[in-house]
Amino acid sequence: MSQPPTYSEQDSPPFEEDDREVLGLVIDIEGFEGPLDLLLTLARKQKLDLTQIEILPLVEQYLAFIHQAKSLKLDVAADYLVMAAWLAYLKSRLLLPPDPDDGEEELSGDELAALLAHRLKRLEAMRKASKMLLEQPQLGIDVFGRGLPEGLEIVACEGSPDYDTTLYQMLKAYAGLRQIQAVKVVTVKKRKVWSLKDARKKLEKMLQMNFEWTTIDSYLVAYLADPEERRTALAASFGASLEMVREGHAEIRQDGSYTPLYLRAVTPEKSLNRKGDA
Amino acid sequence: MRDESPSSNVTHLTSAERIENLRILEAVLFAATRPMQTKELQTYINVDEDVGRYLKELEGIYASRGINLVRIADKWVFRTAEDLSGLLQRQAAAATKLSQAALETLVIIAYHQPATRSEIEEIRGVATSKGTLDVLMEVEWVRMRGRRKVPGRPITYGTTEQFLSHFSLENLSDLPGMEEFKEAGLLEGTIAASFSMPKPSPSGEFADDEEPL
Amino acid sequence: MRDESPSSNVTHLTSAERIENLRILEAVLFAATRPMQTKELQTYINVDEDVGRYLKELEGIYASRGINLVRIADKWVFRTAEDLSGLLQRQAAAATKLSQAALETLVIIAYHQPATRSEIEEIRGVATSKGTLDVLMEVEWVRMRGRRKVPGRPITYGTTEQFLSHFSLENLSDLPGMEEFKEAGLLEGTIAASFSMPKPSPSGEFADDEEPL
Repeated sequence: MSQPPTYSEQDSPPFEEDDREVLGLVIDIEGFEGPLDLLLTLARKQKLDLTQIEILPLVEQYLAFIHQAKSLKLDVAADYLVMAAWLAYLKSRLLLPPDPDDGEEELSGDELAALLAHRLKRLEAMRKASKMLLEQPQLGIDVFGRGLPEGLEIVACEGSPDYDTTLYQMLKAYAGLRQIQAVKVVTVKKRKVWSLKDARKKLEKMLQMNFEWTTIDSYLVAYLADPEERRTALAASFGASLEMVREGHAEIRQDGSYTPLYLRAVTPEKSLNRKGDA
Repeated sequence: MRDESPSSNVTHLTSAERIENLRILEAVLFAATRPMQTKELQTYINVDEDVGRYLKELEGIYASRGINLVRIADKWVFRTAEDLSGLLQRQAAAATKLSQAALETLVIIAYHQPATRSEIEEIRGVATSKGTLDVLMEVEWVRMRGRRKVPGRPITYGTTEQFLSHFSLENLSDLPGMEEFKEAGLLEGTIAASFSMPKPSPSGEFADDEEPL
Repeated sequence: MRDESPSSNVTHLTSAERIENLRILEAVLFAATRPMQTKELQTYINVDEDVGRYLKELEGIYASRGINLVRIADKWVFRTAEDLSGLLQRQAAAATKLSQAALETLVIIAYHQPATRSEIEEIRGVATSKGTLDVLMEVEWVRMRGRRKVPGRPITYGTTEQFLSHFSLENLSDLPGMEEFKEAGLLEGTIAASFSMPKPSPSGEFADDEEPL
């Protein structure tokens, strides 16, 4: 059980009717209608008879799947990660002995697993229902009404006509009218943003040969006047300065919380010494 | 039960295939959206079979029924039996669709009531013809509520009880709100912060700036 | 000539009047542009006669034919026989192409109605994307039914008569697999044993915890 399941195309049982590639090289989160759908597909792979699903192996498979997707640096949508976190929690509940201190309201691991199994079966049932519904004879495809109905001759009587307008038609008309006012195209003004690289370039230039402790603010004084630029300049420079310190090109000092940060260049000899020390 | 019922026009056909051919032609003629040529109908059954004979047989089967299979210039079509045409006439209220203009006017009145004609026009962006409001008042979905307390004292319109019951609404406040429009996909895109949907004022009372007719 | 031709399905009726009633109903149903209510059909024949019995009889007469009389939500309509489907299929009669998400949403609404949006999402495990419900309402298969009597009074969705008509269902209990799913407890909620989702209730009535919009 501790061994994460491995997958290959050879040993995967054939899908009932689902030709989506689950694992193997193609990992396509896009192909799934959400995490529950992915779980269901994995469960189907495990067993066609969903009444017999084993939750723990299924949890392992899901976690392995997400892990693999992440290691391939694919963007995994947040809801898949939320499900992964929940499954990890479920797994711990299933593996650890029940805590006697747990309140009565707290569901046991087995109960949680049963709920998950129920949700999967229910989704599966609706999938099955979708297929069965499409097999029903459909009007205009399988069965037809009278092609040329003569219509019943209606002699309009006194009084108002009978309008068969629906609520939806009315709401749709309203939305159509007001949509124009409702929707605004928002253009976000491009903000001035210093990248770490920009900041480092500027900082390096200014720091050159400056071996005295000087506050970061004074290095950046030319840029801090503009309130729009101030924040990004400070943030990026701070990041860049840490990087330079790490590489041994600069030293940084702060005397206490919220006090100014001081920065100075490291002399070449010092730098060499430091390297020797290390 | 179905098989027991003797259907003499069909039973003299010996083979199941012949019955099937009659069924097919019956269905094709029924579903056709125009009168069908004999040769077109032939394509629905086996080439070796004479479609003409089957059509003659169907003609016979339906001759005494409420609908007849008739032939017009070598085209076949089902028609209501002529002698019944008088009986099919009914006095009934014609079911029709509201015009788009009436639909828009109605829903603006519903949400923005009390609404004056110029307010309706402002939202629709076009002038409201007199007929539009008349139609809505004739079906008794819209009524004159009162007058707005502004120069000219324009008439304010609102919806009626009949309006609520036609759309199975208990109260005006049950009309879907902005969130529900979005939820149902009726409003799409980024909704401007300034956008709002009004809360309809109940039709029993007068709004602050409204007075009786 | 018409009276001479033997038509056994009708001839076992003793009175000419009964035959006439069948002919009238047949003609009305053929000519109608939409499914007809039993009570509407009653208006075409003598008030003393039970239109239901005649309709049952017509249903029997046509059961083995190429066209059948079918009942959908207590309305009657002639349709081509289901088994002829393959022979009649028109060139891809523009089957309303629904996305997988829309189809699933439709099915969940059909089997669980009245269903709120959050209930649909709970079952599918994903948020309903914009346009899904809108598409279903646009084709008139889904409608806003009412509101659930819980905090926030969410809108409940249900299917329409057009939905039944399109899928040749007489009523909701004819949905395929309905009994099986119900017995397996798959149409209930998961939150806790005490929390159960409402059973599908006929779209005309309101569930206990539902009220008009």
